[in-house]
Amino acid sequence: MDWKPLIEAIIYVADEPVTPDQITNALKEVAGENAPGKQEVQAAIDALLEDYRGEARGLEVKQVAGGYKMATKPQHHEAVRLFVKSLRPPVKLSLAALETLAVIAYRQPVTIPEIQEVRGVNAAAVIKTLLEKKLITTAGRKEVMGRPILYRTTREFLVQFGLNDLSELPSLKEFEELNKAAQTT
Amino acid sequence: MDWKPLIEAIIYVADEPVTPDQITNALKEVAGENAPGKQEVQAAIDALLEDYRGEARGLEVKQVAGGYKMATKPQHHEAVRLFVKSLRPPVKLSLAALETLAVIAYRQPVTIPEIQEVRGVNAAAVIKTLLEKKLITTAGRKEVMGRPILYRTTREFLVQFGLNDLSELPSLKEFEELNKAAQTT
Amino acid sequence: MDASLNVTLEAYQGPLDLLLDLIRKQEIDIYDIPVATITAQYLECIQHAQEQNIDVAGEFIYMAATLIYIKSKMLLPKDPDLPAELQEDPRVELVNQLLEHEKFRNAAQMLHEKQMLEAAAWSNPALQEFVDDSGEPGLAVGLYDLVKTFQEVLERARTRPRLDIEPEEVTTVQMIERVRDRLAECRGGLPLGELFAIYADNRRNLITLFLVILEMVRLQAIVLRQKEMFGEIFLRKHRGFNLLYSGPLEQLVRETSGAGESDEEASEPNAPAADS
Repeated sequence: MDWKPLIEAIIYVADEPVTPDQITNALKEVAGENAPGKQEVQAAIDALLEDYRGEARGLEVKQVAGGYKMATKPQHHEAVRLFVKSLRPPVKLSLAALETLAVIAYRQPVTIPEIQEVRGVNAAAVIKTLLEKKLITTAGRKEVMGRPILYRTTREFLVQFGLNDLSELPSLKEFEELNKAAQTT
Repeated sequence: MDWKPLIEAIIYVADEPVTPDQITNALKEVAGENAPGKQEVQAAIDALLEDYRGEARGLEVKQVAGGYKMATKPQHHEAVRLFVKSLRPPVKLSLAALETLAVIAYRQPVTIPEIQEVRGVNAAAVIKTLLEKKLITTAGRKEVMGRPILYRTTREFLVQFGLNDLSELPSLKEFEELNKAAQTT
Repeated sequence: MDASLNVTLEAYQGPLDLLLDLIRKQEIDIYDIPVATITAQYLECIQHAQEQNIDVAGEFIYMAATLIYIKSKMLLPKDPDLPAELQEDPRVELVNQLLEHEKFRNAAQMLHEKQMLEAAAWSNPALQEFVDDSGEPGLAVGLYDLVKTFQEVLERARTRPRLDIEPEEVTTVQMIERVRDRLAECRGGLPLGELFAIYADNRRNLITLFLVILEMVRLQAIVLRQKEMFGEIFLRKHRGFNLLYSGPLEQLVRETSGAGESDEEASEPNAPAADS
């Protein structure tokens, strides 16, 4: 039997360099009596290394700290880095930001003191983040003492959350029904 | 120039399926004027897929959710599992959840009342589970009385179920024929 | 009931599931269901469950009623005036529902298999080696997270112990410290409105904040800028800003002004009056 494919899968999956001993033991567990001996394993590893050598492959299997590890070839690092950078990251929000955004979405237009009233914590710092991410914007001032700024969600908010307009926001009642149903079953 | 090695490195690195467009754009940044066009990229991807096919390889490059992704071949699952300590627990879904998911997948976008009609039981609890596992998401409201929320499957659904796109789902007609075949035998 | 059927209610997702199983196990032609027999078997299943003190869901009872209704309709004599092809079969609707349900049951089975296959493959992206940690930690969120979060916030607000305390009265010095520290963290200008929104939570604090801003302008610690008429007024650090850190603020305020009228710590008997 050809053990190379299995060894390739194991090296690919492992986060740390895998030693030939570890591979031999793993194969013993899988194949029992039919498992290959240490020498056979080493031969398969050597063949695998050979497969990955050469310009035709973008990956390599290298020997590190007495074990084997898969990695991209160094000459592609720059290109790979550029690719990773180009990935559009998903909307990343801290829990505090998400909470504040939720309050604004459902209570808009709303002032910072009103948000703090609901959340019970200072919201000013998070407001700045949400403004920067263009998820919220100002909406005039509230005619009460101090004339605090009102905030509302933006078009970008709708886009990010896949909504056509605000009326598409699920009502809390609708979600309560889901919760209730989940609890009774 | 052979772009296959670089594409291999990019697909290896990405944690989400990489689309041909993403690859083409990344190569533009690296190679500028000399960058390959879309067709050339696709040809290189196809060649890469071909390289990974066959029993001699423990890994495969497969088409999922409109992109390409590297993974171990399923037949090495047991051996690999012995190696990976932190098992990513596969999403376990109850039969009720799978049925509801099937209804959503085939009838999307679809409302809860419509789902219940097909399944003959209350679906709210299961909907909540599916939302939490990010297998489905909301898709606006249906313009009928009560404006019920519409649901659809997500990209995560495609990834989890190894589908390239929704058209890869077998047609419901095929299931009907399955029923008929089961009856006549 | 035929003992070989051996049906227990708990095994079923719903009435359609149970019905379908009764039909398929006995290899009955689904397009020609013997309603009387099936209804009897169905009722027996439910009765059996009830005898064992199992809660029978409303859906099962509703289906029982539907079956009895269909059975009674089938007993009615056919309309002799209608040709055979126009005679409506009372079973049609149920049969269609059953067939539809069965399709999706098979689809669910298919999804299950696909998922098993997918779960058997492992991915180990090496992305981490190429990501720089400049991005703030956070969660990728969707609409569902948003609603759920709002619900949690409201729940927390509802259960949060409410302490009804007198509104805090801030002294001049404390107010200067707050404005100073807030401005220090801030790279550009600080909107005046934001300061009032945060710190002017009662009338007294509103006045204190107002006086403090005037005081800071006088000390040349800050400047106020307004780009256009009625536009937002911004606070910016000025050349005297570092002075605010140079020593005890009491000294600074006392030496220069008498805005300390609301400042209990500073208003010792021999403090200068606010008549400067």
